[in-house]
Amino acid sequence: MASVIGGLIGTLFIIATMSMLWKDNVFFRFGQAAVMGASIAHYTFMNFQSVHNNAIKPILAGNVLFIIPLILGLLMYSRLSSELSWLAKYPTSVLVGVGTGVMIAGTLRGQIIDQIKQTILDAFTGLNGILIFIGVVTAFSFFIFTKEHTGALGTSVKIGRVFLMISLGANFSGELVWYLTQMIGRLMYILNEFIWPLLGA
Amino acid sequence: MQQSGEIAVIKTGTYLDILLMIILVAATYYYYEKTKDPNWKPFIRHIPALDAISEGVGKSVEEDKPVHFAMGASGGQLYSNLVSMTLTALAFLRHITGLCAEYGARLIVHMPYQTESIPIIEGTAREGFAFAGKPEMYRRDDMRYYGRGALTWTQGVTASYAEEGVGLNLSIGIFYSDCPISLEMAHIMGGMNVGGTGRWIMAYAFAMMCDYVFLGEEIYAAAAQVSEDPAMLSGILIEEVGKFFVYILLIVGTLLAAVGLDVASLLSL
Amino acid sequence: MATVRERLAKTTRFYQIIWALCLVGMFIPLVAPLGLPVVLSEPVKDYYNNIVGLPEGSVIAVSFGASASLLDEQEAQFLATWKTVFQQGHKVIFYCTTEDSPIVLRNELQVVVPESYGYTYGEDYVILPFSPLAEAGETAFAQNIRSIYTTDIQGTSLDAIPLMEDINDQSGIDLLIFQYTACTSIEWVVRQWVVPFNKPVIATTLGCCGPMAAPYYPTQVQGFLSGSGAGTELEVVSGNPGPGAAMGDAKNLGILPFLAAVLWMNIKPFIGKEE
Amino acid sequence: MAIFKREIPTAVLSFIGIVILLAFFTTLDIFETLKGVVTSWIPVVSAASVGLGLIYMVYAQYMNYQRKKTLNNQIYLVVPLIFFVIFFGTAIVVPGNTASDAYQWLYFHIYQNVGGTIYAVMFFTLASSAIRTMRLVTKDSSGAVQFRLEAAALMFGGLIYTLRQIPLFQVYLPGIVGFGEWVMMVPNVGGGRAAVIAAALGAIVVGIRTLWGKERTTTEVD
Repeated sequence: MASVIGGLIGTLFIIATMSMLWKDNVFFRFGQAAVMGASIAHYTFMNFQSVHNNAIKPILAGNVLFIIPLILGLLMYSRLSSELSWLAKYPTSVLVGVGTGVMIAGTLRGQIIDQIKQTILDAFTGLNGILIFIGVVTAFSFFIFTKEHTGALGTSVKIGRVFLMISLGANFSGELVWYLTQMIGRLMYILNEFIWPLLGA
Repeated sequence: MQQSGEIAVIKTGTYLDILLMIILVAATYYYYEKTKDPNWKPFIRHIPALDAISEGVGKSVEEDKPVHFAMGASGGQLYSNLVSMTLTALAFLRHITGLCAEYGARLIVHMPYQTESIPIIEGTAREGFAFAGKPEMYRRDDMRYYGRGALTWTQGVTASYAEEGVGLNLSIGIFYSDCPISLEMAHIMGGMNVGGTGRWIMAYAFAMMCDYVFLGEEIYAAAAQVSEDPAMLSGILIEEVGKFFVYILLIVGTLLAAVGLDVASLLSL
Repeated sequence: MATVRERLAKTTRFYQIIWALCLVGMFIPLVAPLGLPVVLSEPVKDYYNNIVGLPEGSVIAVSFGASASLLDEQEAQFLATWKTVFQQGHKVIFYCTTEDSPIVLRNELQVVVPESYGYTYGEDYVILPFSPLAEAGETAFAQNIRSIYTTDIQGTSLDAIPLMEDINDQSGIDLLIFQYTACTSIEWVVRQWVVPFNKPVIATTLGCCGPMAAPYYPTQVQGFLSGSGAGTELEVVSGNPGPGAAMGDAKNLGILPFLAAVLWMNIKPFIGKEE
Repeated sequence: MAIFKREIPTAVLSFIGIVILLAFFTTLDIFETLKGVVTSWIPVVSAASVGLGLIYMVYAQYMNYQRKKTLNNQIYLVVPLIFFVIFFGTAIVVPGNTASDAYQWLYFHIYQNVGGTIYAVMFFTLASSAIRTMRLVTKDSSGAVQFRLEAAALMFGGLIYTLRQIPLFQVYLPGIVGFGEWVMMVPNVGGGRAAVIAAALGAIVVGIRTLWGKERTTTEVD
């Protein structure tokens, strides 16, 4: 019986969420508000636990250095006061500093040089490789900003945009079928957690 | 890590990275020097979606509906490799606050779920209004936060569209699987969508659902244009230097490979 | 003004009819299955072979970044993977990189119970708690596990866990199974595990992320599962049936109304219908 | 005072960023160690800020309610708090915390369920946008038919790979798997790779500007 009730509540939440596609309504609002509260509770708890494990425990164990990130994290809350809000710049600077360093280091190799290398190697593997090569060269020209897209550049951009659009279409279909699976998963939930137990009970 | 017999301070396998880095840093220095001349103004091709932003703000005022600004459910990444996109989105936030102040449109900002980014987003919006001479237009309750995760974010944004209406919906930043709902819902509710993301995998949603789209890297160029900040404008020229390098590497690499050189190991330096 | 609004309402109604038809299409096979055969793909076979190819007792690290909301897409993958791993007797270090991971993992390990394969917690497998690692965290993990995790999920110090005794960094790990849901995250593992340490990596991810993983396969990422379809394939190739089979069926009918609508919109201008 | 508000944070940012770059590019252990220390801080800084979200949410909902006392705003004020208390309370009070059966029940039936449904909703929104966009020809106001090359390319990539993923077509449309993979591995890679390289350059330039101390967003906002 408990599982049927769980299934019923779950089913109601599914319907409330999907009802937005029909029309804005009060059940949708209720479902949304409930999950908003639940998600903040969940993530607040998990992150407190993570602070406890990754900072408080090491500090208590004698690793005093972890007091620094803890203080930095707390400085974020200075944003709530208009006089002290500038203090939040310190933790933000640390985060952005790490992010920028890691980003530049990783992007140079992984997203530029390795991609160029792969394109050159592909070009000698036959017709498909040549097609990839043409695609990269022409599509890349679309991202030139200091010249108007006319003349030879214009032709290259036109071809490049076709490649770009095919790529967009392929990405679209990958997601479409994934979301389809999600919908089927929810239908399976309704059947397995609510309808079958209800009929069986 | 040191190779025997040589003093290798630089890691093997990063030579080309460093070369490209040096080129870009040198270009940065060169163009930053140029920006000291107040008359210096580079040519940058027209990006159609840019005009659409002010058109959209005008439309919002006409219809008496708010302007929505979204930078993605997880658009507040400050320490990942997507940090540049967060900063670019903030440049647009600053721009749109200026436009809203000028036209007198209400601005609703849908903040991403990364709480660590709240201070910088809030600060940008407040500064934007203050800079435009209308600090009173900044309202903290229009800085919306919907809890962690993409799911509550999409719901919250949709509910906000339904509740307050959509004039212009400007969506720029790091988007994952949240934009297919937020963009389509804004469209269905009669809003005008303008936006783009640097994450190519999601760019399709913008191409299909937006009235005007910034395709991929266009967001960086557009951000520079709207900012009118010389440092950002010269950024586009620095990128063009990088693109030149990419083309050179592609052409030279292909030629070398064609005459039988081992390009794979050359490019692994 | 009104005409724009009326037209919008009319097209919205048209969309809603298509949506409803798709929904009905998905529902029918769930009640009355069609039972179509499954076509196997190379990345899935390689994924499987990498797990079974390891010598018994090898250490597998699982970077587990699951999302509870996306479980429909991945549950079949997880269940079939754990079954395969446990059948081989490999030691497993699970570490959780998203807030949802500990709960999802706990649920999945109640379906595939390690103890029923003769596993003992702490000796044969261990679960490390949630920490928002991202790329910087993956780097730190590969360099020094204890700089990120000092205890396991139950609060036991890592030094008190027999399995973790000699494992301090990537050198103690024979294979990494990287589970992620944000498509570009595959680059993290390539940059932080494969490029510096040349560690064998296989990945599990969503269907939409397959295209982003494909360029790294098979040189850098040695095999990957993308989407529920790949989960179904792993069920077949490893001989461990699971929830993937029913999903395949429902996809078939669910997509048809959409395809028909696209076709209709393209025919319409030629048969004289107005926009 | 101004130096603490602007110059020092910028210097901190640049210093950390450059240290991390040097750790990647050089063999000197000092940078590697520093990088290890700073990167292990990041999860703590980020996790400690999580309470800000709760404060912002409650504040925004409260102000909304004050402005307009509608039923919807009432729901937004009360319901999130109720569910916050239910979830947070269960996580704290029940032994086993989030691993307890009670929490799992809540999580599975409510949270995970709605999350899954949101993604399911996207199937429908994507479908309708595709129906709108994937049109090979349009008629303009004069009735003249126009062929749309870019829409055709989008449709080509979209439909072929969709068919490739559906079991029905895999079985009864011979060659679709190979054709679908070809679209994914050839034209998609050509276009996608160019976009990735271009966006990477854009990102690096923003990165250099940030480390240089010229990124307005990080220097001026306070």
